[in-house]
Amino acid sequence: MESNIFDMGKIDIAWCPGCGNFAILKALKAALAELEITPHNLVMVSGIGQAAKIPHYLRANVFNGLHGRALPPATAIKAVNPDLTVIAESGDGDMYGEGGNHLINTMRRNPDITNIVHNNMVYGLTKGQASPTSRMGFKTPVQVRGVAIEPFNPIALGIALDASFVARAFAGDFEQMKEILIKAISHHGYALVDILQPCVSFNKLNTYEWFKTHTYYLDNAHDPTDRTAAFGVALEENKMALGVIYQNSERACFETTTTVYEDNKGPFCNRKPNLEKLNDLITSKGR
Amino acid sequence: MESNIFDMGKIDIAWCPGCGNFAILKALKAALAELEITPHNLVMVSGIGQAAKIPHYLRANVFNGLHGRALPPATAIKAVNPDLTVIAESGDGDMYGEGGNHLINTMRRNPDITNIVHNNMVYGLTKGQASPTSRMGFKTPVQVRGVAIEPFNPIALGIALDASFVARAFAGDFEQMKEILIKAISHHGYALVDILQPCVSFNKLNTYEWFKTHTYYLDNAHDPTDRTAAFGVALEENKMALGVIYQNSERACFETTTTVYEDNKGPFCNRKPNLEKLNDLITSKGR
Amino acid sequence: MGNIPRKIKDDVSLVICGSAGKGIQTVETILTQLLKRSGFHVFGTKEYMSRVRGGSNSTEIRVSSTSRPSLLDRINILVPLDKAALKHVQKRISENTLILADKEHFGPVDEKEAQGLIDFPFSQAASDIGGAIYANSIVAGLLAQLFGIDQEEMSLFLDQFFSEKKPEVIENNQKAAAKGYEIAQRIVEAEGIAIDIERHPHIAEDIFINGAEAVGIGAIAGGCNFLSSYPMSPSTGVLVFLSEQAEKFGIISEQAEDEISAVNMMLGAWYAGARAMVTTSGGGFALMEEGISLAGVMESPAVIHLAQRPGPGTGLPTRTAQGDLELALYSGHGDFPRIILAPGRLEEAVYLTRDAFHLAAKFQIPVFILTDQYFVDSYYNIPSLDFQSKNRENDIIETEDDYRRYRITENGISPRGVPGFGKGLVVTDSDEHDEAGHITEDLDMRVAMVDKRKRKLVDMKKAAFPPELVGTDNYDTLLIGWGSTYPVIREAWSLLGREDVAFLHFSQVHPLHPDTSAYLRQAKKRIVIEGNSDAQFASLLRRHTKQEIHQTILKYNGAQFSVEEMTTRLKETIDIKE
Amino acid sequence: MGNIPRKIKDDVSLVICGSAGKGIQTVETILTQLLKRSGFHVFGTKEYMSRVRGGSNSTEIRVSSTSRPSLLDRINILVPLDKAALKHVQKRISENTLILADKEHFGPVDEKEAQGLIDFPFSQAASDIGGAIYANSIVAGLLAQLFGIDQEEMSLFLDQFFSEKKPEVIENNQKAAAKGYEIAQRIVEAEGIAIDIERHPHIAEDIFINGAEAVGIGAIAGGCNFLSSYPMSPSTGVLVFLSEQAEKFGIISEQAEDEISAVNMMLGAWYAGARAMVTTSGGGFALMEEGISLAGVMESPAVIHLAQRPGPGTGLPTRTAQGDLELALYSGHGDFPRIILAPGRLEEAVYLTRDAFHLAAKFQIPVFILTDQYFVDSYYNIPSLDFQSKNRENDIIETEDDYRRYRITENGISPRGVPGFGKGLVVTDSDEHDEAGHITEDLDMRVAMVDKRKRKLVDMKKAAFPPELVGTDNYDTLLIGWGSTYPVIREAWSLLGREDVAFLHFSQVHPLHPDTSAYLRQAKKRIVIEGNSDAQFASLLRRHTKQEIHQTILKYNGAQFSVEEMTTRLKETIDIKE
Ligand SMILES: Cc1ncc(C[n+]2csc(CCOP(=O)(O)OP(=O)(O)O)c2C)c(N)n1
Ligand SMILES: Cc1ncc(C[n+]2csc(CCOP(=O)(O)OP(=O)(O)O)c2C)c(N)n1
Ligand code: SF4
Ligand code: SF4
Ligand SMILES: [Mg+2]
Ligand SMILES: [Mg+2]
Repeated sequence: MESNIFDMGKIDIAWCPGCGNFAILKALKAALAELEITPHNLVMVSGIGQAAKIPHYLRANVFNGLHGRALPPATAIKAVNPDLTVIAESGDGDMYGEGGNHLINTMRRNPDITNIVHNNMVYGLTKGQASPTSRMGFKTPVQVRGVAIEPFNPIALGIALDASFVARAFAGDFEQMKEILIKAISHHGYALVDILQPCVSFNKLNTYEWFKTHTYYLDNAHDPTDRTAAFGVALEENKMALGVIYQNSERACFETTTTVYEDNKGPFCNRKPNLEKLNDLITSKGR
Repeated sequence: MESNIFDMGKIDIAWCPGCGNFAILKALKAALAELEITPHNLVMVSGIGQAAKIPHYLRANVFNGLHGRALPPATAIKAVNPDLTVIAESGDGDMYGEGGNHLINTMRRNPDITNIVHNNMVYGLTKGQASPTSRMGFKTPVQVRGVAIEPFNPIALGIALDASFVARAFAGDFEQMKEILIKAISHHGYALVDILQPCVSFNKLNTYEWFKTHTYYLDNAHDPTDRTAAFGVALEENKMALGVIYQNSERACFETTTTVYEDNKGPFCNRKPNLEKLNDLITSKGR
Repeated sequence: MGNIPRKIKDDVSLVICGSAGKGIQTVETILTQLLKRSGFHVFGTKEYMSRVRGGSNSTEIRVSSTSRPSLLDRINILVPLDKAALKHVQKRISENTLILADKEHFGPVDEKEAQGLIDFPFSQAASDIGGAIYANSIVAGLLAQLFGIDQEEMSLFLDQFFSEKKPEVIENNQKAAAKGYEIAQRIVEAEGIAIDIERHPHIAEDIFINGAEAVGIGAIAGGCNFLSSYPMSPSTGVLVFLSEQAEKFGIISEQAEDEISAVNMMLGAWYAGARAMVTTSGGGFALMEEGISLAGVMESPAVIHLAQRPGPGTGLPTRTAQGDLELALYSGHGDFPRIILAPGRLEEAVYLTRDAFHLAAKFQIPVFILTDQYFVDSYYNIPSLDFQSKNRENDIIETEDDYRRYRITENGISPRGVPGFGKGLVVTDSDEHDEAGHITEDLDMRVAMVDKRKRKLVDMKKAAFPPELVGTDNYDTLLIGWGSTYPVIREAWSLLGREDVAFLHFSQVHPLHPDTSAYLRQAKKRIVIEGNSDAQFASLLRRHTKQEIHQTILKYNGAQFSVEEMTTRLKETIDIKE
Repeated sequence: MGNIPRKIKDDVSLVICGSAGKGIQTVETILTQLLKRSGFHVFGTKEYMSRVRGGSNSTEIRVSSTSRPSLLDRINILVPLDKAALKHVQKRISENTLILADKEHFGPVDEKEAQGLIDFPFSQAASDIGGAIYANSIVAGLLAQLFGIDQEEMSLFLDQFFSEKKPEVIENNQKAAAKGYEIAQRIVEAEGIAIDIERHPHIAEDIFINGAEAVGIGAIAGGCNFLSSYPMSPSTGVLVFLSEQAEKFGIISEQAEDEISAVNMMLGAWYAGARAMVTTSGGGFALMEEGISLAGVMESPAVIHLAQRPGPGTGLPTRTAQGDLELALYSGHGDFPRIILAPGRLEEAVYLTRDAFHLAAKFQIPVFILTDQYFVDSYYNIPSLDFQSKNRENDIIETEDDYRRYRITENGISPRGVPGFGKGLVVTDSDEHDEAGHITEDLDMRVAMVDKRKRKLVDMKKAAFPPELVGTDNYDTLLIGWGSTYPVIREAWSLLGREDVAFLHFSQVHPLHPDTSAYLRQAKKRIVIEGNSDAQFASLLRRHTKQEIHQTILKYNGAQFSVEEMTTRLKETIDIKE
């Protein structure tokens, strides 16, 4: 399949020239095409932020919800129609800041969705405040003396909570990013892909160059099913590992723990209440 | 100091007879007394739930706030008056469920407060639904076929996010619980104490007996400053470790990262705005 | 003691009171089932503390020859299970109250309290049978006897009720009930007690549910197949009910990590084709408001069961109130239409909850069902229900290639598609958007979208449920109520016996039915009755009808109005000269 | 081209338009500073897209001989920085608009658009000097010349403005400005342009701030020493301003993980003795509502800066609206008192924000400051401010042994202690509580506490800020506005020149000042003007005064009313016969 099936035609993209988001968009389209996923079977769910505008730039079904709240609707959409490929995609502020509680609990629930986070270590859309992943010392108009609190480590968190797939990619490397996305989307269960994404407008610290010198690719020696080893990798800070860091394919998906597809395989949108059973129930309430 | 300085006199305690909460209350009073903390210098902050009623049963200053929201006010109280000992204490539903995002971020912020969680693996006050720490298969009126999602591991989370003190205690062991609480309160920085607490009314699975057979104490061989080792300990599920599992005393406390005590050591409640500086600022706005 | 009227006719208020977790529930279930099977009208309501054990809770069971599903202050028969219980209901005890208590178990009672106390030594009897646990069946047996229930009937029912227990336990409970029955016989004879209530055998066939179950049944009838919620009293009953029924009715029922997740899951579920709802209470709902606003801009259907309790803050978690009307009405930032329903009777709760799903789907808006603790926890017998007539319509279209989710239409409603069904793409956005659903900053499009959303109000008003007038058309004074107060006001109104007074009950409080103004206009005096301190519905009526509300009768201590209180306050208020 | 009026007097509207991140800001800052220093009244306002680069944003700078801080539609001078810019402001371009554009840079422009275009080749000039970046100074220099600013003055200011840059950069900017100045001279001469605006040298001493800074300065004056917030347009300006000033003024400024944390931190801070606030917008505020209700039950002071933008949902993040009045008024479950302030002028924003802290501390309630995007982003020169008169009073007591946080008092206010200060313990609770602050289920205590909280309203009403009447007392028609519309309505009103029409501005919208009814009663016709589609303030007035509102003038496309639009709509509306 050609990735241009996802093209929107002539639209005005609101991202800054040179932004890492463009590469992510392109890699995602390529990954989807390679996986033969059609726009009609795809639902892009996002929050609010620069990254969160991505669903408007890719032909698909779209649920562009509230800041920080992409994961709950994504979980519900997948549960209501497991035939859909569901991707929840937003920025680091959205997913790790406002949406922190959903992140934790989506990891626990393990719906079969892909969670892509554009991690630019800054709040882009609101013009440059610190994000949860901003590095110590990073100065902004709000953090005037520099960020003074520990950055949030999404990889370590995912491993701690046994998220079933945890990967990190870099927006500066199209091919590898695409490969990682393919693995993530193919993974059966919740998959987190934290993508290091340079923000050329507001983050002058974590540039393309910086990310390049502060990352390395995991090689085959790394066993992503080894949780403690993965944790060790997650704690590396000076050189952050890229690739699939942790994977646990043993966990059941959220959708499969519900009973709603046991007797009825049909989609929800046509279902009507079983009035007969309801009458039985009511009669039984006469006890 | 005698621990009865914290006694409230004849009050009606709303807990069920036999509940693990009583022992926690007693251990806390004893720990505080041993540390010579006075009721007037102590602020008990809590949310809503059975555990969260604890501030009403212990003489102290009290901020009994909203369900899930104990940590933000606790952080603020400590920042505004660092002379106070601040304890944020609630149930597992409160701290790990509704309050999940604050938990993550309080760990990152590292205020010098103690965070005690009564972990009974169930929602007590609302009559027995699953909590984030409920074990798989645990049946409740809402989880009628048993809990189907991965339990939340607060210890692993704490270590993943570099919480500066992470411990687990058991309400069935007064002495050790008291010792752990003493260490936690004495720790300079955020200290999480997850206390396994039997709920005799709604949790028939995780009983005193169950906890006894599913826990063990860490011995001196365990080095709480070794993060990956601690993580390994955190993942143990059949036998959960008790004691101080992880400690990082290198991190700065949130209060010390503010500038408000640099020139002025006085308490906030008497501070007045510096109108002179304000006039200077305004004049400078004439530019 | 000679004062106590040992003969009670037609309408008995029985109260069982004791500490939490001490078995009131069991006595209540056995007794009310038996009463109903025997053909009595039965109403039950409870008030309880926000704790699991200890304290004092009470249940009122009203047994009557005609349906009277409303709270009484008066207690005809009181069964206090411990000494604190007596104190707890003290204000409601009069010389007409028959108190059946275990004197020995109570220990010394002071003179005044002891008056009217009839000894009923159930503790000793229970331990004779095999333990304190059997006290419940003894009490149930006693009460069965008082109400003249056939012993055979009772025994049959107990077998059924305890059928999942061990044979020994069943036997002991049978023994215990028989013992209570026997003790009661002695008491009845010694004290000359006689209860005389007409029976209607058809009641045995009635449905017997509480408010939470009514909402749950209505939801199922409305096609609900997705529920995401976070536990919170008094809304949890609906969560529990639908979770129990989930497997049978193909419902995904998920306990969310918080209310924010719950409401956003609900919207995701509707988007994908489900019929979804949340159940919550004040503080939990406050957390959902951003999500409600999201429903507003996305034009997503949404159904919210909001069970009210007294605020602000955590307030009184297990008590009742009607304080969240304005909260629901103005919830969420920005302007967008919504519907608020407030059932007054159980049947209404069933049908309105069903209709909430239909309305939400039709108008693509949030629809609220406003109940309260009193309502969800009260139960009574009602005749059969009918669902055939109003089943789910095809509210979802199969999309075409050029599908635009927000096509601008005359009535403001754009045909709703779902992803994966049809040739179109379904794009929904929380930003202001164009017809295709994509983000826009075109200020004219913005106005077009606001206007489109607002235009729905025209048809929404036409579809509004009219208020129900009780009494003749010829009123001077109009009593106005909404939601759970319906039975209480109705009964108090009928006790007044005044032809110049009518009662108008609203089960839809927003948007108001167009006839509302006319109803109000006819009255010389308008009195609004509600369970909050701000007279919220009175404000709403003023605003909507531009007519004066002359008096309000408000209550906000956490309890429902009783019939007696309502009667007194009506009498006080109706004849006030302005 | 002969039509273009090359002589402009007294009141010039200059618009600079271009894509985001392309330096409009720099031109604007240099120019407005220079204008103000030269003794002109200067007003600036901007509209911008929710993006960081690209699109089209515009800034209007109004330069006048008397203070006229309100938006105009009319453009006297337009500087479009790119071709899209022309399109963006197309509707506002008339034959009276002087357009200064770089024709070469634009490339081919269609006939119609080209009309009135005066060539201003700044791109080439900039690259001659050293790069596109110097275009800003060229444009600034050009405009300085047009307004007759002294070249020496300009040069001095540029040195100061660029003082932190490298010498080379300073020099190039000086060159660029001089170049612009020079080009302009040629244009002025060739085209015969003459701008004539009276100068007032004292304006050079004026304060020059925008709405966000005004709120921030007011907060500092009110003793604010704790701020917890989560970024959200258009409220972030206050967060940024107070963060910048934090070190100097001893403020703890914390970016919270979400709005829920922010509001709960604020309450913790007040509890411990700080004066705390949050700054937020619609959706963020919706998340804070449970916390607002917590403040209600805890009787905690709270200050909320709520900068409005169009909803529902994410809506139009960088646009303006007055749509959150009802949201603020009814926010939080349960009944509790609150105050809502809505400044219309910058001074008002300063003083009201200061007073918000005093009022919050005095009445122990939440106090809202309602602004909007237009207000926080607009700036103009104002004379000096005075804070000495109203400084923080001792609102915190040193507690005694028997201290009870919720002592029931006649006026409803209980002296407030803080932990660690005095002999008492300070117990505050989100549940309904007794006087000591401990959880209670005593229903009479509940009523006592609701009534106590409500009693504060008596003194709150007495302390309310009265509305400001513009015009004579002898009006037939009353225009009514609130918040940011003040200058626009006032100017349009004065253009009407009708003695029978007066304008009443509310800077406190709840509770309303007792005189409100009298003001309304005097009018035969009442017209409410506001920036939302639901006429929220009109509703509130109806409800409060029980008087009819005859007409409303509403706007909800995301832009502020302009003076011209307001004038037209007033004319249309005033003489409508009902
Ligand atoms: C409830 C709420 N709070 C705040 C905002 C404002 N807001 C919009 S995007 C954003 C942060 C964006 O940062 P991030 O998620 O990292 O995305 P980026 O722009 O960097 O891609 C914020 C704070 C909002 N829309 N809603
Ligand atoms: C916003 C909100 N949601 C829900 C509730 C209802 N609620 C009160 S306590 C509680 C859970 C209690 O569980 P936990 O925190 O584990 O405490 P426990 O009672 O088990 O000690 C819930 C859901 C609430 N008070 N507020
Ligand atoms: S602000 Fe940063 S993240 Fe956003 S589009 Fe621009 S460069 Fe990219
Ligand atoms: S419900 Fe459980 S946790 Fe709560 S008091 Fe009772 S036993 Fe303890
Ligand atoms: Mg970001
Ligand atoms: Mg618990």
